[in-house]
Amino acid sequence: MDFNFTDEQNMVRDSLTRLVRENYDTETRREAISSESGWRPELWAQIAELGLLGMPFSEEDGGFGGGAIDSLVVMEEFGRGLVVEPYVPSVVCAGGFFKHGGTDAQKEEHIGAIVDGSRVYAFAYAEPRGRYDLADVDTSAKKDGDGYVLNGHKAVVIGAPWASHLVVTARTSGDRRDKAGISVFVVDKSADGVVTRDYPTVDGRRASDIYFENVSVSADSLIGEEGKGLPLIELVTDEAIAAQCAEACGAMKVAIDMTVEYSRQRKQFGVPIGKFQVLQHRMVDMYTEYEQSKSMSYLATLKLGESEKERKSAVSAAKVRIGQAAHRIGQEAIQIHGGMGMTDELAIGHYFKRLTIFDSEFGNVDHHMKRHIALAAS
Amino acid sequence: MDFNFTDEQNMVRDSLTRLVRENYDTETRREAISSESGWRPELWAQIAELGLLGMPFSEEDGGFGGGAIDSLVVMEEFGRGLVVEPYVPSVVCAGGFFKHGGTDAQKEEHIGAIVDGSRVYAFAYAEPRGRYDLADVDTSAKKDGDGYVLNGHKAVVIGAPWASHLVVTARTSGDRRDKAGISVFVVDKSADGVVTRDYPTVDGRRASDIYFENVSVSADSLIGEEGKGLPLIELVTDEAIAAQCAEACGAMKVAIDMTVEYSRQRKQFGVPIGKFQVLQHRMVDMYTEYEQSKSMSYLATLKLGESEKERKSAVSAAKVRIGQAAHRIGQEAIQIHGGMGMTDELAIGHYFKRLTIFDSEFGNVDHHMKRHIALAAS
Amino acid sequence: MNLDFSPEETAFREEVRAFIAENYPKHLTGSGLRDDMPPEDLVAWHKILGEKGWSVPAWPTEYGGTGWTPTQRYIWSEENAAVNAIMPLPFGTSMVGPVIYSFGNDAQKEQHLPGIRSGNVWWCQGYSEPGAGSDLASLQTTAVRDGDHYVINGQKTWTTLAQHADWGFFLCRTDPDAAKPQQGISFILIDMKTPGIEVRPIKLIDGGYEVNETWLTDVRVPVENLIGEENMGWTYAKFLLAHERSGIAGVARSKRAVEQLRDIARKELLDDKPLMEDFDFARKVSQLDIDLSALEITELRTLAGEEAGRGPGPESSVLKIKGTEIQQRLTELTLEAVGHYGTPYYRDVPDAGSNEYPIGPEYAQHSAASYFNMRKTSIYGGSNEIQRNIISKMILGL
Amino acid sequence: MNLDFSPEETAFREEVRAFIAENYPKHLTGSGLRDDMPPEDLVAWHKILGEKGWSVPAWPTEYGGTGWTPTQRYIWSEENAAVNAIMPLPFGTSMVGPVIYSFGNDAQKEQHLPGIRSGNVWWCQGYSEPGAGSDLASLQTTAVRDGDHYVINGQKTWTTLAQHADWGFFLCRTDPDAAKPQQGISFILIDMKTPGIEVRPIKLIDGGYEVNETWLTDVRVPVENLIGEENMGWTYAKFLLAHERSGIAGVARSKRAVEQLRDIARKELLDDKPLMEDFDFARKVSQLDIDLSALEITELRTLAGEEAGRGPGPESSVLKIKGTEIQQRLTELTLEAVGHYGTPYYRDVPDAGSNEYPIGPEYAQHSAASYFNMRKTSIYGGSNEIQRNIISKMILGL
Repeated sequence: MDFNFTDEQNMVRDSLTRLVRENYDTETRREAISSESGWRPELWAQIAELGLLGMPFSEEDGGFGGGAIDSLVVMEEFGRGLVVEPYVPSVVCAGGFFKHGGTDAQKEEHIGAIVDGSRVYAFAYAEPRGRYDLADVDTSAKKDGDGYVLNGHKAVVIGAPWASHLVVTARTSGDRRDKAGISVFVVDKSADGVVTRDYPTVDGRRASDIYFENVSVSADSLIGEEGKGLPLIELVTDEAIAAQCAEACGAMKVAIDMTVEYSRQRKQFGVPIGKFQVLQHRMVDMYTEYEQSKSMSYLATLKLGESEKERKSAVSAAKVRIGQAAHRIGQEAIQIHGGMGMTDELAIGHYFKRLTIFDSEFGNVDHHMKRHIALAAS
Repeated sequence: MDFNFTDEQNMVRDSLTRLVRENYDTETRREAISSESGWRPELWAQIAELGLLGMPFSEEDGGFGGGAIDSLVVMEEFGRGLVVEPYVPSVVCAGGFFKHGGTDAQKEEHIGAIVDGSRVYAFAYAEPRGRYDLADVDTSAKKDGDGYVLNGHKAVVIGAPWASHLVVTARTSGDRRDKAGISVFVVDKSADGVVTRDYPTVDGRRASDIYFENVSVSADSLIGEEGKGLPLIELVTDEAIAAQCAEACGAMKVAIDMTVEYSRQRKQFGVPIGKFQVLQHRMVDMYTEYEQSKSMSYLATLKLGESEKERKSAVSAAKVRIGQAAHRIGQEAIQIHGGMGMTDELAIGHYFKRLTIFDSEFGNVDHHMKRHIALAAS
Repeated sequence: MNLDFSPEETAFREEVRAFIAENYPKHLTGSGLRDDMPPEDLVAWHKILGEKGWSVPAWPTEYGGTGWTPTQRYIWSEENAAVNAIMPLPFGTSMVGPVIYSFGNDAQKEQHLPGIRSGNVWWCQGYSEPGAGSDLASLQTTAVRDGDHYVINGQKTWTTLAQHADWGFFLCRTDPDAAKPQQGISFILIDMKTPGIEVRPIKLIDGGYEVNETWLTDVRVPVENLIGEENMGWTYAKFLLAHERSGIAGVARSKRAVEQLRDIARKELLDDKPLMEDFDFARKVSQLDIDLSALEITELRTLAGEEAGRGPGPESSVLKIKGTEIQQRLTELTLEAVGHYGTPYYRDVPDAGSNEYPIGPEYAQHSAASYFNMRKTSIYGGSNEIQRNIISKMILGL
Repeated sequence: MNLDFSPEETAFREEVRAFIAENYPKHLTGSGLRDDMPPEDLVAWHKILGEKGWSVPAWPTEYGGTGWTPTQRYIWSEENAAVNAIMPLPFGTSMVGPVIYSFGNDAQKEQHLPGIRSGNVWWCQGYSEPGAGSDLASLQTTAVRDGDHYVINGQKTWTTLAQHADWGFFLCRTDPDAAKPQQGISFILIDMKTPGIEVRPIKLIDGGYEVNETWLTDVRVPVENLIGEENMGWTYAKFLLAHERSGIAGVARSKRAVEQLRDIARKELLDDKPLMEDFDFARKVSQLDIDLSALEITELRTLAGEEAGRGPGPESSVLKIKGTEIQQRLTELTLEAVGHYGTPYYRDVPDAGSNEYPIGPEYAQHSAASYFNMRKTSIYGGSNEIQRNIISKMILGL
């Protein structure tokens, strides 16, 4: 058993801490997310230069030989700064598909572009009717000569406005909710028939609803085997969840620190509100929730390489526990900040909003509780 | 809208308050429940003499023309004193069956005996496999000449050791869990083949497991129509639940008062623990839970006479809400009492135990939540 | 004991229901109040009610009240909630109005009450200050007597919808040397057009601008605008706060919101079946439903106490706590129900209303904003922590 | 970062598992500790371990410790939990033992440590007093020097299993005039057979008698029984309390209890299907399972910190809070699972064990008693409120 990070991981964390401190204070972030593009490509380039986008890829794939624990380190720090840049969509999701399912040619083309930051990818999986069911895929990919033609509507694709390429789940056979018959494609966003509707999200990121209207893709756009995409999708999604759990932990920690600090400064009836025992115990409960969350974030990441059942069970357990903690910590942080917590001016509200939306990404508490129960009974 | 009690109801409450105060202090109760019989028949006679056992029956049935609200008044006071005497089994349950389903002859024989206290009844409905499903009846009643022969096992029949007569649910046709085919019988406990296994309960009452081994009963033991007993059973059970909700409210109120009082007396670190804000807010939450419970107890009782759907929905809502409050208030009362709360010596532990067992009588929180959901969807 | 309405009460319900159906502005039906509406929409119903004589039901009849019983007022609020009506804003009708008719002089009553009743004069509240929070009495804004005027300097915050206000009522410190912070405060009415007043909007976490900071710099106010006695403002302020708390349970509106939530959950799918049929979700809705029943009966019991002459005491703190918890839980569940489509920030969607593809179902559009916005309810009007302190002291005697 | 055990650790696990399988008393397997057991059963395993040299793993090796790493000790506790083993009682091995080897003199070490290791001497704890509760330092029991003896008078309470004890360790006030309550306290060992000691059992709400009141009347104790310096007892007491808290998470035992709960829920029926298939119930069990995973990793993280030389600090308060909450929730769910058969009071069933019909399934028999009994866990060992105060002060700096 070992809960220590390697020296290299600690170095990465240190450089990220610096990067976030220098580029992600509340005011700078506010400006960046309310700019027209909503992000900072130059910061992404800087992150790429630091080698951070190559961490979780093997050296032969063009990365730096790390893995999920490296992504955990990155995302904890991203969470601390509420960094909006698309590490999860591009590196963890798209990168994960190529890493686990890509051909050598795909790896060479795409992982290289991910690692050097020259291309940004987004992962288009959710659909309006499917809620959190990864197998509920109505978007179709019909065989057409050597290639495929895509039609369908993908909902709330995080980071899509910044992406040049999309990884898309689509049905090549079977009925809408069949587990079999799902395939994964990489699609150039500038292809004919890709219609995007871009918008900001309540937690400061950007997303798109994407319509595929007879989009032709070549045969080599298929990632993995035709019709057998679901296990790959589940694996990559679990990796994305583990990364976002780490992100949530980073955000929670800062939210708690801010709340404790605010309670030390803010006086009511002549004393700092942090002296009121009721608020003390509630902040202790926030801290305890965080400590449990951090443990679950580690567990999820450390189990990613285990058997499918162990992996899914640990990831769902983490998503449940951290989803619950994220809600509670976010709500309590606002309450203890009082009226000031309600203002856009203070950073705490932005942490609250990010922690709120965390729950609905890749399946909420109820969804993962159901998966956990089903696995326990299996 | 009117939330006032009648003058008569207020008089009843006053006389009960006196009765409980005089006969139910902690020491006297402890002695009574640990005596061989575990109750005080002489107290029951006194209660009968005050006319309290006739409250919910119409004058023509031999009662005093009251109804469920009168039972609410009685049971609130019983709850305050943790009175173990069998008002619910004998008056509300057995009495309810005769009132709603009895023939004139049955009413005359049985309601009279209930009202004057000369006979005590118990209600044998639960079975080891059926949990809280009133239609899950394995006990059989086979037609035999003019009468019936009963066979089966009833679980945890509250008050049975004190009863001379039992009201028993049994299946006259159909399969074990059919809604149709259930009948209700009144059985003399001294009949051949009635085997009882008596024991105390953790909340200070007495109960029996009862085995019916070829028990012959006459045709006029049938209450209501053969095979159509379930709606009657549901009605009477709902009335019993409403009465026990009132009892729980009485017990909660005393538990809260005791806790508040204890927190005023008990000093730690030189100050009464009631001065610690954390405990103050937790006692406020106990109080709030109680106020919500009291409202639900009123609602359940006031809806007993409405349509089946309204009645069931209100009763289940009350049982859910009060079950939740009973757990929380009981647990918090012990916690705030600290080590002393763990001792048999202080009354608070007995309130905690009664409030614990309340939940499992006539269906726990989950059972009634399911019924509430099903009704909302119907 | 019974839950029945009397025939008179039932007839009254029919009367108000018909009046609302006929008169409530059609284009506002069901929309509820939002900070980004045209201000005239926010007072439209108020003005109609003013003409009918129903804008201030709870006032004494001599000042324009309707003389309704508490039960009738309850029915009135239920019927308005059914169409999610935008009721008269409380700052005039429930806050300063009662202070003026209780403690104001005849000239003040004559000057101000008609405008409050009719909805022609928009009022705002100048109570809170930055840094004061729940500790209202620590306020710093000063009013210094200078001849026939007070000269007022200071900063107020959380002044709701002050961007549209004609008049405001302010608590100002007139005696800085008073022994206790509660002493030396005066209650002053200020014309918001007076030079030296600057209203700056505060952006909230939902993206809206419903509250403001209000800066007062050498604002000269005639001494006639003082309510009651100088330095006695705290008395009037407490009177006002007690008024503010009544009706805060919001039962009728929450009942309507539960129905809306059920509607949404019937449209949303989980495993291809309506979300409302998912046991997890149904359980949460039923729990809310049950909690709301408990709150409703608790409010009716309080109401019955009022009819019997027992004024709403500290029990109203229970209504505030449970009422706001339910309101918050409702928005939380609604956000949960809409799934992915709680994520877009609809306020800033470019080209909204154009012919482009829509983003998600219409009912999803306010879900996140409402959830964020409703966090305020456990903070304002005396935070829920303060309410617990009140119950602890006043009811439990701790 | 990884969760793997090293080959050495895996081998160690196999060794202890085999030892337990071979040596743990057969008639006690799975039963766990109950207050109504014969006392010899309660120390049976302790005596076996004493002979093996494994009764005090955490002690320094010079005093008989095993020199195991924290991870090995964790494995040891997991393997014992798997058979629900009755471990050596903590009063000797985890409480007074460490105090004696840390602060006692050589004579005291020689006299007492062997009996603690072997399990031949039964110890009890004389810390708490009536009325003291979490405010331990307010103790009133006095020890007055009289020649070569202390004369001790006072009353202790919650002395667990003192009815069987040979020796006790007591906190007594030796300087009533000290400036602070924490000063002037001494730590004294007392032979429980000394005249003047009376042990009176306390009946608890579950009907059991695991704790006692202990009255001391003119009890004469040789001064040699003083540990360390006179009036310095509080220092040793705090040292002891820190030791008491480790292991309090009880993860291994709770994991076993979750499996037992699942077993019960597979046998109990709801709608004729195993209760475990009921979604409501399954959800509660899964939540417990998840909470327990979180606690386990948190404990392992603390353990890893210990191995790296960072002693268990205030983080152990988190383990205590979450550990006891889970233990309590487990008994609550077990009681819920057994339905009606949680109601009988099995301790007082007449003719239990006779040929009469049984009352309910065997697994139901301790369900209510366990639920009632486990309420103590959030009260003792520093109540969970005190633990929150500690975290607030020591970790959050409030």
